[in-house]
Amino acid sequence: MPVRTFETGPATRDAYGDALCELGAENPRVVALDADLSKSTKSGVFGKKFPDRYWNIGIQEMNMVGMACGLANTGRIPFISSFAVFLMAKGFDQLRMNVAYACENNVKVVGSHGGISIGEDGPSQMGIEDVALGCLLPGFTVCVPADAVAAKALTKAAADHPGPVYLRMGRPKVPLVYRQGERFAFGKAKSHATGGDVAILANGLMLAEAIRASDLLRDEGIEATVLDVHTVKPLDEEAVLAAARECGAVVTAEEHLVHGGLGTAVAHCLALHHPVPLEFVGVADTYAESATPEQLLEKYGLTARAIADAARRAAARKGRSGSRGGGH
Amino acid sequence: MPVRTFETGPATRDAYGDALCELGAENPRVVALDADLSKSTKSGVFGKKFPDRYWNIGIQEMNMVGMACGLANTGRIPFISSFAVFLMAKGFDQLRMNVAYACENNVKVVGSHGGISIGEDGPSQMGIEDVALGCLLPGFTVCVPADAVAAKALTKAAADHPGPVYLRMGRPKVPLVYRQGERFAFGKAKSHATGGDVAILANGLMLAEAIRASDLLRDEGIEATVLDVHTVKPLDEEAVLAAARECGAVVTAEEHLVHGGLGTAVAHCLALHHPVPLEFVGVADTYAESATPEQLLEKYGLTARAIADAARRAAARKGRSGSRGGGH
Amino acid sequence: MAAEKRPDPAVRGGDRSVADLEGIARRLRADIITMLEAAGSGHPGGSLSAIDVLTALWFREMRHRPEEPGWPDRDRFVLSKGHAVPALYAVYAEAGYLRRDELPTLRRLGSRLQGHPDRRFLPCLEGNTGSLGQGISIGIGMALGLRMDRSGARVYVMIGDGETDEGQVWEAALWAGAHGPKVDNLCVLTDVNRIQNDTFCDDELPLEPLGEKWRGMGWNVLDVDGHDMGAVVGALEAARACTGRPTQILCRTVKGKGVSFMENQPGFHGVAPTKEQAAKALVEIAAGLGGSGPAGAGLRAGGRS
Amino acid sequence: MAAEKRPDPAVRGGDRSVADLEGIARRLRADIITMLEAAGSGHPGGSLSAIDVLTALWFREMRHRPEEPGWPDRDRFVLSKGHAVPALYAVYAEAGYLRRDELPTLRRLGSRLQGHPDRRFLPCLEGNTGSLGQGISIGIGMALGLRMDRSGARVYVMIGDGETDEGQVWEAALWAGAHGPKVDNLCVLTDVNRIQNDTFCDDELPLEPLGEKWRGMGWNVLDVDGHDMGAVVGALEAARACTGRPTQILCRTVKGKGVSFMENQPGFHGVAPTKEQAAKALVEIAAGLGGSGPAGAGLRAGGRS
Ligand SMILES: Cc1ncc(C[n+]2csc(CCOP(=O)(O)OP(=O)(O)O)c2C)c(N)n1
Ligand SMILES: Cc1ncc(C[n+]2csc(CCOP(=O)(O)OP(=O)(O)O)c2C)c(N)n1
Ligand SMILES: [Mg+2]
Ligand SMILES: [Mg+2]
Repeated sequence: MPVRTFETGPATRDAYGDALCELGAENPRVVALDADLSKSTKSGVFGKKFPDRYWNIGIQEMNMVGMACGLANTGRIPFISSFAVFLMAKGFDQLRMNVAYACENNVKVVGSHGGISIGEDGPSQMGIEDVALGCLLPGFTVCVPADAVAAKALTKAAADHPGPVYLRMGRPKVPLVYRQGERFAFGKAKSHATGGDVAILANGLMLAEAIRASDLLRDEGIEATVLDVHTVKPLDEEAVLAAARECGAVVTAEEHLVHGGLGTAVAHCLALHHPVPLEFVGVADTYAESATPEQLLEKYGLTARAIADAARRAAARKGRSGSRGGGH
Repeated sequence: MPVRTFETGPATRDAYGDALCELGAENPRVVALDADLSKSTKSGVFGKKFPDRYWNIGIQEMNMVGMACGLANTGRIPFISSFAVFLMAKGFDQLRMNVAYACENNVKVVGSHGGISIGEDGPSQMGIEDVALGCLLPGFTVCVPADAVAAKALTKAAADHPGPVYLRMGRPKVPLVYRQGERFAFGKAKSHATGGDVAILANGLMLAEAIRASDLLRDEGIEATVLDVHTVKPLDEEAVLAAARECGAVVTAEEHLVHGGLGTAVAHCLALHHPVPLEFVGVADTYAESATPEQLLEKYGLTARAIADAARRAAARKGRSGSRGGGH
Repeated sequence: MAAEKRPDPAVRGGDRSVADLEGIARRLRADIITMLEAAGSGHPGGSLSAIDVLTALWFREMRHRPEEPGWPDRDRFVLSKGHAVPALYAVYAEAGYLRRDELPTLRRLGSRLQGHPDRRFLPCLEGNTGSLGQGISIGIGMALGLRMDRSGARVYVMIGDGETDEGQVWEAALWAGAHGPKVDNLCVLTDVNRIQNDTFCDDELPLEPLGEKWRGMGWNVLDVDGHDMGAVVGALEAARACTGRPTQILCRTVKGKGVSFMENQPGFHGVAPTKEQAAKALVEIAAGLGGSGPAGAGLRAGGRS
Repeated sequence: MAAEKRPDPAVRGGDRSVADLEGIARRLRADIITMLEAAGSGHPGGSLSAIDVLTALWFREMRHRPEEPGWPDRDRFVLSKGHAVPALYAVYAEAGYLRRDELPTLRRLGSRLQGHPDRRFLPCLEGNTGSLGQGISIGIGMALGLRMDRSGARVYVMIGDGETDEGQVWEAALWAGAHGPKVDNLCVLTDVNRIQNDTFCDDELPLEPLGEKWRGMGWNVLDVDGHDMGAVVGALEAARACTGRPTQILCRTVKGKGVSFMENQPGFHGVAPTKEQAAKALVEIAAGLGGSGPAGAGLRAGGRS
């Protein structure tokens, strides 16, 4: 089987805008706020349809979180959006106090422009720590959809979920991995390939790369399991451990700092329940730079090839009681 | 050997105040700022001695980070302090932009009132995510001293270190683990016990508990290695891996959310280089509450006994290829 | 946009006299002292400075139903300066949301009376606070939500003067001032006691003229002696009558008010009274002593710049 | 506290005529367009609105040494509205910090000309920006540090009007206003072009009267047409002459100024010109067309409230 190609679908942020509009029509208690990025986050399409339930408040991420908390106090289901990094980094203390640790917690937080694939704008606008920040908020569900189908379904699931949710959306158009109508539940990973040699756990735009990596590996006789771990918190421990047991070696792949997100969730789970060789694909401990999305994904090692390399390393370590050759 | 008792020493925040005064006398480029918590963080003692190099700016954590950056631009070495949670949670985006990702990065960030041992004030004042936030800042050195000797030495090391440092201090008086004059280097763990059955890696006030846990375990015939991993980032991978290889089972213990801090740093290191059973002692995914420090440490599982329990679990898993009995 | 409908008259208060309110405030001062002494830690200064204003608010101005804490049309109150929560617990006990004998459990393991407002334990608290600067934003959201419900309920937020240093206060001030007609059901009360955590505001971050700052943001600004019950009642009524803009009431107060040795003492911001101090304080409170005259009078002038 | 000593006269400018400055600004407008067209992305609107002010600042008012970028007594400039960095790169090229032929590398892999100011690549940038709201705080720190060095150097920070929504701007405003004599070497320039990212400020978060807000914070406030070179030069001189308070210069500008089809168009906040648009723009700039008269004139009035 050749390396798969996928049809390019809409950006996950576009799917968010669509889903928000549908939610607006279905549920009058859904309201939305944005902090002067409504054209980019796509919350603006909701604002056009439901101007009485929408506030584009200006560049005030802290105030926006508080306002959402107050609206939730009156029974609303607020969706708030901005770029992932501004929302989570500038709103973190407010999310902690007003949402995670209060009971006013039916707030849905949607960060767009997650990851480095935003390209030319550079690091100040890139959310590379947003998933970790979400995971540091007790009670939050944290989710990174891989394509427009998943993004739409998970946005709608967020409205039904009674509690705080962080959804991370992306800027670029991304491969369509799922068929229309595919169903999703928070905390339930989805399988994309089954093989016994190595398990690749990915989310966001790295899922398509992970699937392509499994094709590359198959050519070399390495059979990989691929899971979409769209929900980082709570982690689907059952699926992760089943894959780890089956394969004996694991790779995580995410468009995020290596620490704090999916890789960390998986590392903790395996450490506790089934320690096996594990390799992390993600942004090393650094900020990126300006360039095209493709150049950045390549330079910072977020490609099918990088995943395949990591998978080979992980699988090779199975023989040596998990230790890396040469290591310390 | 009975369970060790330690002389109670000053709080680490007191040692910070002392060290800051010494630095002030030694180096005219050292300046300090606080955000209306100078009596609690102990930066105030520096302010009394060096009023021309000190600003207690009011309750403005964001502004304080920016001011420090500007002062660094003119060649100063600014130390900024507040409660750990306010400094790191409210200043995170500013630390990211102005310190971590800029070159104006010779700023030393000192959070006091780390952990839940602040007691009665409750969760809004407790830093349980501050170490994780520090670790999400590329280029930062992140350090959690165990006692007053370590706190003083590491504060002085921070001034010499060319780059951003986060130091976490605590509110209560804590056991004196080190003798006056003990020397410390960032990224170099310190050994407190050597045994072959299980390795306990701890920092902050959990170090004394870890040492006491090793005494408890010895009574049962379990020999533990105990390391003070005061520097969470960069991790002393060599020491951690040597302990893991020697013992085959590891426990981390910290006064912090289980995710994002020392446990995570160790989990990543072991996953990559030497996967062995690993258990985490820390604050589960929740906020604490108001009570005495002792009651809280007990209720939230931050005691020698909890560490010993975790050590037994980790050691017991060695036989079963690391998997937990019953698990998924 | 004026209030569309006004909920039922309040179950409590409404026509309570100023003298009645002063009596209540005296009782609540005593509760605060008792509570803090029992707890052994906490923040007396800012609780005592705020209690007269809270009394006027809760026992005369606000519409609420202790027997139905979740009444959708209730007026909302957010204590943004969350460290003063003993004052609010005293109010709750007086109003019937708590039993008074629960007060001495303050800050104890398992108590609903947490060191800072915590809705996980006590759901009638509207909004968790303790990290300063956040309450007005929450209040704006409530004000908007109530308007959507066509409720006439109003929203009150109390902040500290030290808290005013925080940028989020000004984000909220800017937004609400710019969208005045949408949030003229919002009233912020600033406890201007001239002291923050470490020292006098004037020695850290001077705020005056504070009224100009809020007027510049587009707010209706009132300035009252926060220990003159009649004046506070009047200001709250004036705030309710104001349309088109949110109202800021600068309540000039004395930190530690009502206990002579606590008044204007930064040291009593966050230190509980000892047993002896509490006994002395209770005597003074019962006798109505301790008043240093009108708020702000006799305060030290100036401060370094 | 007035400036203790004034560094050497600037290497550039100083006595440059207004007509000279206008000529430079025209050249830099062309550079901005060329750069952005080559990059294919970026922010023309806020670069063009700011360039006249930047020209007056860098080529007449500021003391700096292109041949010694780290000169300790240099005046500092922080572009808090970091997305307008193409304007600053054009200034740098004109001043000699960059070669002009580097400009078209904007936003390319490996270029020093990052999409937002990035000192890792270009150390003469003072402070990394791009997350709005942070520049004034940095400027305060610089102002204090320079004073400690007894340097007479001054600190300039440019912010956007949309950026003014951010709470940190007001934290900094409050602090600097309250400590005026310590930071009267600080001057903030606000590019009041009446448009933010999505739309007109008036339709999102109206700011006027903006001068009152800054005056309320204790600042010296000047209000000028940000495209009237003589007026800007005069305001910068007046700011330098002001002691005891930091200065805020509200520069009334037109977003997209100098290119008819970009002026007052929110759509050109963050979209680069196409090849055709760039060609047309360059013709207009060369001809000095596009001016819509004095700043703000002819703008749509009102906006929803
Ligand atoms: C964000 C934040 N920073 C610091 C603190 C610590 N703190 C608690 S109370 C206080 C002073 C508050 O002063 P003010 O608002 O004037 O309150 P009051 O005088 O009414 O007690 C400070 C700095 C905090 N709670 N939150
Ligand atoms: C904290 C933050 N929130 C959002 C953005 C995204 N953003 C970039 S430019 C901009 C609008 C800025 O408007 P203004 O300050 O008026 O700039 P100008 O009109 O001069 O371009 C926004 C919201 C950002 N860069 N930082
Ligand atoms: Mg006060
Ligand atoms: Mg603008």
